[in-house]
Amino acid sequence: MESLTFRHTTKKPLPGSVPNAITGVVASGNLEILLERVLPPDACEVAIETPIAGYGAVWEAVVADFVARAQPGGLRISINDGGARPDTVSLRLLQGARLMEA
Amino acid sequence: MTQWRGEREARDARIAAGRAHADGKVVPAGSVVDLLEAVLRPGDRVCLEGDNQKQADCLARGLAACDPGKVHDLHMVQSGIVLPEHLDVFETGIAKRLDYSYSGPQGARIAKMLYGGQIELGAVHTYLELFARYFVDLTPHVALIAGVSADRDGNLYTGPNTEDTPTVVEATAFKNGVVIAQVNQIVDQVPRVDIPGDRVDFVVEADTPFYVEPLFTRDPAAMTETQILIAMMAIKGIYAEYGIRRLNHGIGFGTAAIELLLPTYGEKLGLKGQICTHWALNPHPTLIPAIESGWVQQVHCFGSEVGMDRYIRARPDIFFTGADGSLRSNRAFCQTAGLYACDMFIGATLQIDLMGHSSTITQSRVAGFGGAPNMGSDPHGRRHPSDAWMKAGREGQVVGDPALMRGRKLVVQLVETFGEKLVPTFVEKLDALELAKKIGLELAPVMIYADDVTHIVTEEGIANLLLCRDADEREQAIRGVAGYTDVGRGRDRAKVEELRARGVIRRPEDLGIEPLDADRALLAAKSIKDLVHWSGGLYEPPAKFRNW
Amino acid sequence: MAGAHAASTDPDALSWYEATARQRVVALADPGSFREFLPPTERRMSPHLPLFDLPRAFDDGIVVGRAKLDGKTVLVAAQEGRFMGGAFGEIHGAKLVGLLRAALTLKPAAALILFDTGGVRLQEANAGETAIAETMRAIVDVRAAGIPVIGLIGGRAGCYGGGGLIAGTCSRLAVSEGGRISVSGPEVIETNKGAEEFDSRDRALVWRTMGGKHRRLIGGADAFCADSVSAFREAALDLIGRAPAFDLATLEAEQARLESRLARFGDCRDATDVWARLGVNDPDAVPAMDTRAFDETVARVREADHDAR
Amino acid sequence: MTLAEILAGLFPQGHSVSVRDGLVTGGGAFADGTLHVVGVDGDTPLGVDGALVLSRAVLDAVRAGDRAPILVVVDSDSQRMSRRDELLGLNECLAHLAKALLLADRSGHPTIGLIYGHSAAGAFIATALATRVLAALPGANPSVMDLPSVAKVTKLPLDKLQEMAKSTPVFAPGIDNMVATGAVHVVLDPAKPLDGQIRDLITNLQPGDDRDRLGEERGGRPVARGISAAVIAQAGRG
Repeated sequence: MESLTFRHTTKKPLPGSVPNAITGVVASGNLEILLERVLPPDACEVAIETPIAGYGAVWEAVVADFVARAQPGGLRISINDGGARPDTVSLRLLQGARLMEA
Repeated sequence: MTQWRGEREARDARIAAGRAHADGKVVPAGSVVDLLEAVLRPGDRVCLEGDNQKQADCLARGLAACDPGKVHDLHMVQSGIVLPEHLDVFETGIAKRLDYSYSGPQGARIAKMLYGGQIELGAVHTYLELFARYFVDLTPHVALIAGVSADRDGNLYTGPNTEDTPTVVEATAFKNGVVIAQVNQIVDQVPRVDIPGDRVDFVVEADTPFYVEPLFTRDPAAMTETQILIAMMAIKGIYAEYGIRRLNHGIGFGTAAIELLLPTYGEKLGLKGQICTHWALNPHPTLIPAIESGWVQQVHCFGSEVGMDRYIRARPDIFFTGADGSLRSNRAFCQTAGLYACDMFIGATLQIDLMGHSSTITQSRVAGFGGAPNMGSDPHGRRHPSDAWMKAGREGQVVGDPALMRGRKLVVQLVETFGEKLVPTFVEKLDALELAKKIGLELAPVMIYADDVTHIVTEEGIANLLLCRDADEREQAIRGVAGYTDVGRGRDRAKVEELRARGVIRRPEDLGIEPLDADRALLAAKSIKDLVHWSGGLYEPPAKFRNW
Repeated sequence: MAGAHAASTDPDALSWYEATARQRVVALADPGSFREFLPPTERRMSPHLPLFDLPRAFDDGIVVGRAKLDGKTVLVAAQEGRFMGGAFGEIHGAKLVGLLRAALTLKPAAALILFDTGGVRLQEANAGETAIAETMRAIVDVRAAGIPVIGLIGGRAGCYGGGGLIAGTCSRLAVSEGGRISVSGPEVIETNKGAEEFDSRDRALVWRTMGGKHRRLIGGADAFCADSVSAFREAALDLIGRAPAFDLATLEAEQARLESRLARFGDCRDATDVWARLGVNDPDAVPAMDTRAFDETVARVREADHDAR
Repeated sequence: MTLAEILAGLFPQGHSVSVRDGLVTGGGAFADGTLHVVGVDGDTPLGVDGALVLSRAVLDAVRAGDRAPILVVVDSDSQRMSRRDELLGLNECLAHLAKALLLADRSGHPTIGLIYGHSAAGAFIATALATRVLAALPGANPSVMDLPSVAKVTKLPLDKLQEMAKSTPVFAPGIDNMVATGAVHVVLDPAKPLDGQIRDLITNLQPGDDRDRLGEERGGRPVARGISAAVIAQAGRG
């Protein structure tokens, strides 16, 4: 297992007041994402546990694009990865952010 | 003194030798080996029928069981290397030289044998090329074919899976060759005559019905949100944009998703009747909901598909059927239809390079071509216009006299940026080049050349290569939809944004598509069982696709 | 903490087979009523999977909690069949055991188990196996206290191995066509006894032998549902209202029921032979029947309904 | 220890226990009353037919109402793996046997499991693991799956698994690991008289299911008890 953590500063907090949400399932080619509104409103942290080593640069790029797009300020995001492809990761992150905005 | 009848006399001698093992034309399954050893001569060109669907498997087993002392050094000229026996004959020396087209399941073994020098390879062809060469320089001495039933005169019913048989028989029977057919049963009267009896010399009653691979069945249960997103983009950004009415689909999940989105997403976009009305396509089970919803006017088929026979019989307005009611497929005609009469081919591939060349070859597998390059190429012999064809032509034409402009066929690659096990689809260099070097192929096995490709669709967006004005733009357009692959992350962001502004690259949001709307709820059928329901119980899926 | 989309939580539209465990629970319960115990934010993850270099899940593949069903309090457990095949690991099993033991003091209207499991998680096999035994004991205690334990089976992993035994311990079972209940899985039988004994790739055979329709026809399940959350909800409500007691009379009746089954069908090779003997007119037509046609068929089969469980 | 030796040790005055097709039923005079015996001998797989024979015997004992202890002796294979067994509802039959034993326990019959050979999977759950207290004799070998099969399923090399098995009782086969998880309460001493040891087990029978407590104490199931307790605690709130 490889652990990765990325910290970002956001321009604004994620709207909404849902305290936490989870989406996805840990399965082959899939992942689960737990989102918790526990950080300062301009901070976002994404921590990943993945069984597939060596994709740090890809994760970094996926997370950076997500943060730029969703501005998920205030969120600690924890990922249990089952070997998901980047497009699935992006999709789940956006789904998670939408749940938190509800 | 010139000999003008040598071939004919040789043919008569082969048939006379074969008759010893036959009752009239009929040969019992147990005598297949005797028959083949009597008819075949060392060095013969032999077509052992088999493609990506049906297989003359009983005759294949018979050929593999022949004595290599009697039958050897054959030159196999056949569509498919699919069964183990197709390669066994090269290990025993029964066969020596090979010209073929498709080798799906045997791709790894054939690569090994080519590398090991056990096979003398002529060339890997597309279906149409190989069929063409049957009539020019690869005419079979003996054809071993498969049908459903025959009468004692040799009249043959090939049934829904007619496929290559008429072409193979035409080339063999009319040029002094011998035609041997395996059939599932001998009957007093065949349901319809697909091959007249005077073209068939021997009929073998096979021990088991010939094998057919359900290659075109895609289980909707396995479709992902990403595939649905890509399908949405293709429908809105290409089908609707160009008004594609005549088309061919590949066999991947992406195109199957498109088929399942027509009655839902396509309906919502008001596209019924505007797109997808005429098809050159196998009877895909995933097309059933679109057919039942009135989207489809006509489908001509290369072959059939396991379990679709009853459904097709009940829909003669849609499919080509015989007087008996069952499907009449024909690979050569349908390939021609796909090449000349369709405005678009859309399908998946395993690798795409920076220019847009694509290949389904990996370093250890030679999968062959089948018909994809016929579908996925712009036919320069086309002379009839259509709106879609002309629009693509206008987009691609930069210089020259507009009065001399011709149209372009749309050739669309529909891929996810990563394949199974996080293998990137976009690469700097195709594995096919490496493989060609390794096994000494003169021509690299490229499935679709870059100059034929007009669009690439991924979950990141659509790249319209027709609008690219130079090699650099083309490369950046491809990198721009290559997502998080190395190729994608190596893009020039500024250039990609410029291409996007010009509509060369269109993101989901540029098309008015919200990625989070890509939900399985959009699929007209979510399971094989749903397809059965759509068909009114007429579709009978094979056991391996059932979960009831 | 629901699924992602409004459309996906509509109980009429949501396919049980396709839904996640969490989606099933949320859509099954009265809107907004589900309260999870040991939710993902507590990160109660397997201490053993890292040894095998395998990814963990925040809930170890089972969602447990309390909910309302038609206004009545119920306890619910839902296995996630896509995480490690829904298999019983140490935490996974302990959550279910804890939930059932809680029922003894909480006295809910019922305990619901949404099965979706291949059986024991091999990486934690001894813990999983023991948890299954503890679960069965706990179910018996809950039933004996007069609280129905209802099993709902229609997930993609089916209900295999020890899961099948737990299901057999419940008061009532509802199953959909996609659901399978069995001890040995098709691949396990094939691996041990050969493809002649069981061809695991013949999926029609798998479903005929282990699938929801066969189980319903022979009385192995008490309700047959369409593949939607609302159908399972309706079935659960119905079954809660007619759960058998757990006592000697019930088990004597079950003994008689199962003995008579072996006597009547013990020489049958295929499920269609069993169905024919049950009086089904056209056994070959059963797999293709829709829910309504199948319900009509079941209504004519005497063995399908009983209190002997 | 063989079944015959076990029976001889339990019933010095003789017994009516018989073994047919690997299925053990019967009883004998024990302490001041009777001891019922059911079980599986000879590494026999347990199928639908056998499960119902054993459950019949257990229910007969319950109906008799004598509250006599029931000893479940086990040297079995796993559940019988066959198309017929699954067709006929093996899950119902095995669950029924387990329920019969659990009913007996609730009805005042002390239930004691005694594993003296092999057992696995469904057969183990339906017999030995359905008793109140499970004892083992040295050499007993319960397992969920043997290591070569585990290697096949987990795609891990066998030698790595064997190494891991030494430090990780939670997945490895064998009696020591089942003791560590709390599934087996006690390993008996073959050198001492068996009847006395069984009588002690009956006398000291604890109420409830204490297997997760044992698993925590012995380190084979480090977290199960805490987890189930936490669920109960949260369920009790509001």
